[in-house]
Amino acid sequence: MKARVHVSLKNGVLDPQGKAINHALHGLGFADVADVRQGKLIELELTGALAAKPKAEIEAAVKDMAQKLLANTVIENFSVELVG
Amino acid sequence: MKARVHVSLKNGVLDPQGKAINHALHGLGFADVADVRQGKLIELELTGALAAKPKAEIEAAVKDMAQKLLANTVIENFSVELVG
Amino acid sequence: MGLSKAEYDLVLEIMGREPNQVELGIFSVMWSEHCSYKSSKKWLKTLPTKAPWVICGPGENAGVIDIGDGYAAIFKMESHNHPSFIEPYQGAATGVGGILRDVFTMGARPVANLNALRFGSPDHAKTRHLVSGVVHGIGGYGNSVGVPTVAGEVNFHPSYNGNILVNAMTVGLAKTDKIFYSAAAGLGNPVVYVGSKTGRDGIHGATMASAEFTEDSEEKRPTVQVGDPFTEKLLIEACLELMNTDTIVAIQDMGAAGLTSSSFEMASKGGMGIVIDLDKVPARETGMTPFEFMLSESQERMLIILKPGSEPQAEAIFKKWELDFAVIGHLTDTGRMVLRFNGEQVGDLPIDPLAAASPEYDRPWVKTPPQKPLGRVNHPLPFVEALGKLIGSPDLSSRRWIWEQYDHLIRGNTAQVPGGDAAVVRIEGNEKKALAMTTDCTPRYVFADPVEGGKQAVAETWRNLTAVGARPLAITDNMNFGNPERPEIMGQFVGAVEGIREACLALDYPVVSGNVSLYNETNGKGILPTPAIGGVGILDDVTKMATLAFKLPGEAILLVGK
Amino acid sequence: MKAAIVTFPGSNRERDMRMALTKVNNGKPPVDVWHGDSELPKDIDLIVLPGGFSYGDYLRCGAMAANSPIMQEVKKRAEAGTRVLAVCNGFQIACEAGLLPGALMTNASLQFICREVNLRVETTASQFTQKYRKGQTIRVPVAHHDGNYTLDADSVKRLEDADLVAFRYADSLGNVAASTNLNGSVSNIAGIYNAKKTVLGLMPHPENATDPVCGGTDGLGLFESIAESLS
Ligand SMILES: Nc1ncnc2c1ncn2[C@@H]1O[C@H](COP(=O)(O)OP(=O)(O)O)[C@@H](O)[C@H]1O
Repeated sequence: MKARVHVSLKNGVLDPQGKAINHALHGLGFADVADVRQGKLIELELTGALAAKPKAEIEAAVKDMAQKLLANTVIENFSVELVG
Repeated sequence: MKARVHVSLKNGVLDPQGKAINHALHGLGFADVADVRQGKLIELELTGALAAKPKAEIEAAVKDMAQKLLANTVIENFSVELVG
Repeated sequence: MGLSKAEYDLVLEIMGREPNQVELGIFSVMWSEHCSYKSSKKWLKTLPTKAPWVICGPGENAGVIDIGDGYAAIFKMESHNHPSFIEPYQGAATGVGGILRDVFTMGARPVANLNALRFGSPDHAKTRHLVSGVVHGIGGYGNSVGVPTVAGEVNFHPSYNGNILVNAMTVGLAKTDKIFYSAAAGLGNPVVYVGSKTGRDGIHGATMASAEFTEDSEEKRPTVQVGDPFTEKLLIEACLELMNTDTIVAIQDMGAAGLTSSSFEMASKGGMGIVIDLDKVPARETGMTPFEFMLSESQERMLIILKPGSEPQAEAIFKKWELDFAVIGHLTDTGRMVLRFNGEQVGDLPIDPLAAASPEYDRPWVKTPPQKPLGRVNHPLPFVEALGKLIGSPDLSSRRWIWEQYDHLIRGNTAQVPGGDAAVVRIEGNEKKALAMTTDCTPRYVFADPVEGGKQAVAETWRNLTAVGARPLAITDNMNFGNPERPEIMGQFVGAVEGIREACLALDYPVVSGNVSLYNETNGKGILPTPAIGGVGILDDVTKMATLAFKLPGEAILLVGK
Repeated sequence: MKAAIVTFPGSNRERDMRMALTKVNNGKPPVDVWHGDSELPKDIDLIVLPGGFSYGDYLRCGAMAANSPIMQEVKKRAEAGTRVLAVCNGFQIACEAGLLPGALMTNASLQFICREVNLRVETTASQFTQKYRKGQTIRVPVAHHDGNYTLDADSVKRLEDADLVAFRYADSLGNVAASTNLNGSVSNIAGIYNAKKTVLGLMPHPENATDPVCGGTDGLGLFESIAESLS
């Protein structure tokens, strides 16, 4: 069982990385890029008792991980997706 | 028009960040996490002439961006997805 | 909005009408404790600030001292306590960014960073996360901008569990004939905005820094500012390049309360008025309002008054460094701040009552009662065991794991790395000489006896500087205290200022800059009173520098002092 | 020797490098080249990519700088045999630009590390290191967050067989072990050459070890080697 956690900066929070990437893409001639935001995609491989649980419970556990560690909820949002 | 580029480390390349996250999750009591990989998700907002092109061409342009800048193909894979 | 009833009545009297929302927002940040020093001003005025080598004392962005041969050292310490508790990485990082701007805005090349950190008890649930975030943030910003972080101090105490202290200090070098000040001058001169674009970051940060913490402060989260050290590095280079041309009348960074405090302070110091067209302010987000433009605390921005006609030359420099540049207004002789947006006037305020003549309080205070003597202490442990325990304790253990995360060598002038009594940084361009610097304070002493504790903090910096062979010259301070509306806290503040004053007078060691952070409390419990002191001294011959390592077997060990 | 230092937005050790190069070049400073330039002066015989945080290390260290206009010219010159010294962020840029094989990932500790380390000089058959002794250890500082050199095992073997490993992280006696691996680099590698040994990339900062008062002088050998071979 795999889970993916997508962590992205909240709207309105400055994204220096995205800004710099945007700038560099323009320098490379990709003029039609209007905005860039960089986020993280964290892929978790789950096993054991947790992997055997119903989807809703797995999702809740992964959300808990995101809240506690994977995302900095002061400035970041996250979303969880279960795969396979 | 939005495009998402997912950049992840190639199989076999050690991921120090993923390893550290895995370790930290165990420390928090999430014992059933077997492996963690951390990748990037870069979201591009496209406009102008590019956004008006057929999907296949947009995709090709975004792949070009990934090849030239967004991913280091020595150690990373990438995939492109168009949204909306 | 953080104004008391009496203050609001004063607003009505000054305005002669009801203020609109933008105007009220401006009053509220300008009269916040953080910007106005309303509780502390009376006492800060008693500190000694003069000496023949002081070029500029408190009141400017940073203090300036003459270090001989045409060079000046420019330095200051500043707190970023509340933001660092809410988001330790970004809070500490933007703290470093802010103090760097205070120093390079005066024309100095920043050559060293220092810090003074206080955390809660090591076994408190939040401490580990906070320590790690703050250390990463200080390194993340300082390493990237290329300024070595050369010294600091770290203490742990339960009183900081809900209110950590992150004080950052920068030391810069300038030529004495190339120092820049912030007083606006020249009717009609252009007011120029440079650096990053303005977003909705940190709106009301300055008022937050002046409010007590409660459990629901975490709700204030979206106001967190994110630092961009890359842009700061470009801003340093661009500003220093501009300073080499003859185009600047006045310059100031946009710190707490952003565009508001920088424009009001510059106008007030120069006795000028300003008209600002807020539409011209570079915006990061769409639909921003005048209120948001005036109160945003977006980082990495500066305000400059240019000589007329020099705009193209200045703009070329900022374009080269890929930074925003915009003429957003001009100086007037009305003594008023006029704000325009979309062709309409959205604010019109007198300058002085908000800046130089802001309210000042003589808050009631009580003297801290003397502590009972500790009495005789029996040694509970054998000496060797006790020594081991002391050396291993959180307050005394090695800080190597912290300072190895800071680039303390960059610029190639660090003659004494962290781990000694004070850091020693050679003066570029005059390489026989070096600056020595240190930060010190022992909060539990100040708690037990504010006067003696204040003296001790100053004296400790003096000792650390002399221990490396330097002649101490001047200090900066960062007064971190609890809620000044409580007489016993105000008493700690008054006592500490008195102690600092006495020590500075006795040592001929003036205060040239500083910062006050009050309301460091959580749910009514104050921190240990913490007047952190940053000392700077000079070595005339860096090869004569002393280090603390024992050098050779057989050499005598002497103990001096009493 | 006619050296040029390239400054990228966010470079910050270019002046440390300038001090070191000036010292071994009879007081003659290197020329400064801007990232946006598309040409280098004609008679340059050493190009230096200095340390720093070009583009803030955003996205990947060195990735954006590797795409700047000047790098096209640097690649051309390097192909033609001009010497290139790429230090720290410069090493990252050189790898990203394909001047050197491999990639530099985040340190295994995930932390920035600033400290003096011992480097074993792996080969003196190079115009960057001929003034050292083979196997000599030198003390030079490091200051980086992403110095974890990564390369597949076959390519590492090829580097080793061709004598292209320049420096390894070692102890003070020159022993190379897991315990002396500073940042997780494959095979303790701290620096490498290109196939013709005209390009040297390394993470440590020899330029910060060229002064008896600040950092010692163990890095001087590298700059003296370069100056001697180019004079
Ligand atoms: N946060 C920090 N950042 C950088 N250096 C630090 C920090 N904390 C402590 N240090 C350094 O560690 C050494 C020991 O610190 P400290 O115990 O406070 O010194 P002392 O009490 O002798 O003044 C000093 O050289 C100091 O500069």
